Amino acid sequence: MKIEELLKLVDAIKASDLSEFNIETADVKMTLRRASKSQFPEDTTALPPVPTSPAAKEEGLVEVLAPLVGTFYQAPSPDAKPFVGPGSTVLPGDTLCILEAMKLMNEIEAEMQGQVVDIVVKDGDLVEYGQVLMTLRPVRS
Amino acid sequence: MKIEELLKLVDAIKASDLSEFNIETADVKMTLRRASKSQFPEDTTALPPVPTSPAAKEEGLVEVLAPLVGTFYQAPSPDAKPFVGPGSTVLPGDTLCILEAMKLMNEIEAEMQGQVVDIVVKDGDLVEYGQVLMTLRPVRS
Amino acid sequence: MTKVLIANRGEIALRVIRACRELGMETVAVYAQGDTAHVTLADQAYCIGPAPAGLSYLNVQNLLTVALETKADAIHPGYGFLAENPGFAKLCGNLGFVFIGPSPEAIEAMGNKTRARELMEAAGVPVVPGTGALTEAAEAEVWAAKIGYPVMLKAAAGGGGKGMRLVEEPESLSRALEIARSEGAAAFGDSRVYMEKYIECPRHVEIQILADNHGNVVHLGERDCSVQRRHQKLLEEAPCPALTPDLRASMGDAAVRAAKAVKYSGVGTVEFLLDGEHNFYFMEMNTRIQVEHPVTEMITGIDLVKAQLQVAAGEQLAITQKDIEFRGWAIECRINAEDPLEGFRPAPGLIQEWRGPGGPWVRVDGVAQSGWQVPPHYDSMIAKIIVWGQDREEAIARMTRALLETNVRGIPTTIPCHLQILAHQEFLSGNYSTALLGRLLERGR
Amino acid sequence: MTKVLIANRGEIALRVIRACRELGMETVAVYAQGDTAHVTLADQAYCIGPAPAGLSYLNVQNLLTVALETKADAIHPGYGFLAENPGFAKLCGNLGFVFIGPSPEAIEAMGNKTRARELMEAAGVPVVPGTGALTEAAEAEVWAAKIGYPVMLKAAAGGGGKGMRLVEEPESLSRALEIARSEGAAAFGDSRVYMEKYIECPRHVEIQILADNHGNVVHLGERDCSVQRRHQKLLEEAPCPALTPDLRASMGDAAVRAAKAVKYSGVGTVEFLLDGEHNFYFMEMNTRIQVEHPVTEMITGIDLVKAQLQVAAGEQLAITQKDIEFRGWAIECRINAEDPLEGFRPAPGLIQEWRGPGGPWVRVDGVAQSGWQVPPHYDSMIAKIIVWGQDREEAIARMTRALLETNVRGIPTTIPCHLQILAHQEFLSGNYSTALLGRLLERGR
Repeated sequence: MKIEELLKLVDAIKASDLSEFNIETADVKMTLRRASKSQFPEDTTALPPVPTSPAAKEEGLVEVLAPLVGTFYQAPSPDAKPFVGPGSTVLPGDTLCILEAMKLMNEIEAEMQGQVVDIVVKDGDLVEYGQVLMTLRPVRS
Repeated sequence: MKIEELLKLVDAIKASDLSEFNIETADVKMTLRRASKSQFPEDTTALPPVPTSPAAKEEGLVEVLAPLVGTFYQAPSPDAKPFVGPGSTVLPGDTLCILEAMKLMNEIEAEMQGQVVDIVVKDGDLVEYGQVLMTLRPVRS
Repeated sequence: MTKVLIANRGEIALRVIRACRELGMETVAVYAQGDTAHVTLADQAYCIGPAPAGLSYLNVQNLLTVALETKADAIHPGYGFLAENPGFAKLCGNLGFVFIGPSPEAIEAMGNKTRARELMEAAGVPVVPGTGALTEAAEAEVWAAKIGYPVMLKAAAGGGGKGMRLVEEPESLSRALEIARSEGAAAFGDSRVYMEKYIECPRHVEIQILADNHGNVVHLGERDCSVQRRHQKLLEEAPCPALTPDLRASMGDAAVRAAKAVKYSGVGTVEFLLDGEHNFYFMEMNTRIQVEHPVTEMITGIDLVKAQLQVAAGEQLAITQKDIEFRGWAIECRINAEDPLEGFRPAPGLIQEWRGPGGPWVRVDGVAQSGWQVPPHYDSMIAKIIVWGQDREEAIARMTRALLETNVRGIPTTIPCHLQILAHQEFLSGNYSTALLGRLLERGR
Repeated sequence: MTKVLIANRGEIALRVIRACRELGMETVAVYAQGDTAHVTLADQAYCIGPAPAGLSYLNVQNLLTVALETKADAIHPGYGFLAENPGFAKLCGNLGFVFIGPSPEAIEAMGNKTRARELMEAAGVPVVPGTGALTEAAEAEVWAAKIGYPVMLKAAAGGGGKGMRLVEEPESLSRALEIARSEGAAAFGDSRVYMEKYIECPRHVEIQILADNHGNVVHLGERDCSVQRRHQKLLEEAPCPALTPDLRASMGDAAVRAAKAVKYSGVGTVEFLLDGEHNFYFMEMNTRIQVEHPVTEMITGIDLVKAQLQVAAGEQLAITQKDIEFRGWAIECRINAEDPLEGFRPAPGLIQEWRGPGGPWVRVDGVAQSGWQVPPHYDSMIAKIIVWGQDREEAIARMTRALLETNVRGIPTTIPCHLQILAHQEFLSGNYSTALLGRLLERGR
């Protein structure tokens, strides 16, 4: 069974009200069991979705959140090179980016040693409080 | 078994009222199990509770429902003896009770042979359409 | 009058229950199996039959048995169902109940369209030039020639657009007569048909009447109900943008004469057609509370359902015509479970989410709520949204705002269509007729 | 003015968004983490901080960054938070935003209670007999003897009941002065205290002001806010049952003079104490929209928040004093997530079910809905229910009906307390004072 086929199958199960699904073929043996979460109605109240990086699915990654509202800049000036990029290694206190607020440039610093995995927002974006800016893979020092 | 076939199967199970499904062929072994209904929140919208007799828990009992709105009487007149009581045996066409509506006495007749188990409403009660009047234990003739 | 049985369902049942509660009257609700959305606020509720209305809401015996046994002293028929059935009104009276509506005689007089025409003519109320009952094609041809084409054939017992046929030229007349007669027979058990002059692109303007049992009659101004789709009203406003104070006064006077001619009591509506030259013609009188009564309430401040209950209880009107002041502008949108994209096909089903509008001068009359299964057995209206504004512009902006904040998931509704109407240049101009919606829908295709 | 940032939360944020939508203005909402109930109807929404208000709704930098970056051209502060902070109003102006409220100078003048008193006296607005700032007990004793006991000590920078001390006899004066001074210092960073004559069992009657930037000022009549629990208003009505047309006119004139004295613009409220002999005394001016503004809207037909936006945009008032007519009666109940049985302890939590009232002349302003988790960080008001009636009796019956049909599961609310008030003989008589609720709660124990 190909991965596309498996995905289709998962979607179908998801849309159904099946609680469990087992399949065993020559090349695959599969069990799907619905999470017990679905026993309760989900709270769909107005909380907007928290933006998360697709890459954040990797275990143990750390999200760098905006501590204030501001305009995101990757570099100290338009011509300068970015503070960091994917793959950069950073030490605690290294500047990761700038959030400009009311003409003030606020440097956002790394709080740990790590490697930049992904930068989630674009240069010049207005970011809100608590928004994910980038993800780091912590490195043990 | 092809993916299309499996999908069709899931749909079919979904539309059915099966709670579990197992299949084993040369190349596939499959189990489908439906989430039990009680896992989902019940629709509690305004339907008032249907009055049920405590005795109705016995399997195979038949409820006699009010086919019209009226005042329930067990006997043809205050002094007469009741048409039936718990334990009475009735034949199809036997009068079970009277529902008085607009000064008209409507005799409610048994539709089957059986034994009266319980009379759920009280003499003089106003019963609404569809309300349970009494329960019968059917008897094979 | 201390206990009222409400012989209806849905929003109008809720509306009556609310009025009773404010007056300190007890309420008895009745419902068909599974149709209980309106009963929550009633003091008592009884199931009177299975879902089809013919077996429940029209089941007179079950209804009246509940009324008798719960010792109700009055019966409110709402609209539709038994509201304009003179036999039911009479039966209520005979059993000692106050029927909250006019006398059986008034209902009957206005229910028969040809008789109503005659009465109105005698009372000096302008009627559309037309005839009495017609049977022969030849006779019809003579009349049509006299009135002038186009002409309209109408079933004498008709209503709601059934048994109506527009005839544009003499060639079509005899066949149209035949069809109208058989439609009338099929729909109302009455094959009598009459002919009227066809008023092109009229406005549908109706006058609200309030009368007590002591001969006092006032009118509460007009409603414009020209936004119609096949004679089904979709949006109403008060006042009518086309009326001058003088025209309002003369239409109001005519409506009061109409009501007095049948010794009317309670609330009622006299429907007129208004042509481009400000001529108005009596169409019919609805001898009940109307769906669109709230727009009149909003501009007069008078609670029509409370007034209806009070006059039914024998109270004299506390107001005279000069006490009635109109203030601002009101619009009502009927939110129906219908799919405007598929010819307004009724679309009952589960409302997964209902979030109604709120805030200033927004009123919601309805039973719609999250988790409610709209039953397929009755009309498709699930709520009415009514707004008030200081002027027409404010009312339109407010209604637009209210509709945009209304969130319905699970079933399609008429809201997108209402938004289109509210943004339509012709509607905005105020200069529109019953042709508006047809044209708007045509264009949308 | 085409884009407004709303620097507030909850029902008032929603109220402002609705007004903007009706005027065709875009809206930018801001919210604290987890507090998003008011953002749904906004065009844009930004999180400006964690839940505590000091870090979010009072975070001026984050607020203004959002305003700058979203290119808003005006900022509406709502009530509370930054609404009466002259520094914030000034900063908005300096950054080129229209601050939707009066000038920083007007806010400042009215914010300092002793300064406001002086201004009002100079403008011929009656004030409670009293003093300037006091520091020495001896000085206070001389004044108290002159004014006559009982007297009230009040923090000059005070509000909301903090820093207030009633002194009934000379013996208690010096200690009370000490306490009031330290409370004032702790709560407002200002230990100045002044003394006023204590008006026993007054009514709290306030006049609504509307002024444009061109010197035009009108008043929109009064609200009676005497139903208070420890200076927290719980129910308001308009008009005030105790006012005659003459008294209304003179209080209205005084309020207009008060507004003109500080070159007021926008909406504002002049609060008066009214004693049993119809003497009225200036208490303070609230330089913002008030929670209870809807009752004035309901009896005048004027949308105060729209008017506020329009005058802030520089428009001239389209109405003069004689255009303002009062019609009927309005009542507002503040539905708080509080437990009246436990001393009105705030009771935030999950609203399992919210079913608000509906039907004629019932307005709901609020964010309460099923599934909403009332946050513990802010004030406990979850909705306001406002009704209108032709007279006070109808309004009371309607409010009772509306409250009885409101269904809240999951948290306790003030509804049972409101129902008690509405059924209370003293309230029904109309002849009540700020002492009503205290007595009612006392009795309930």
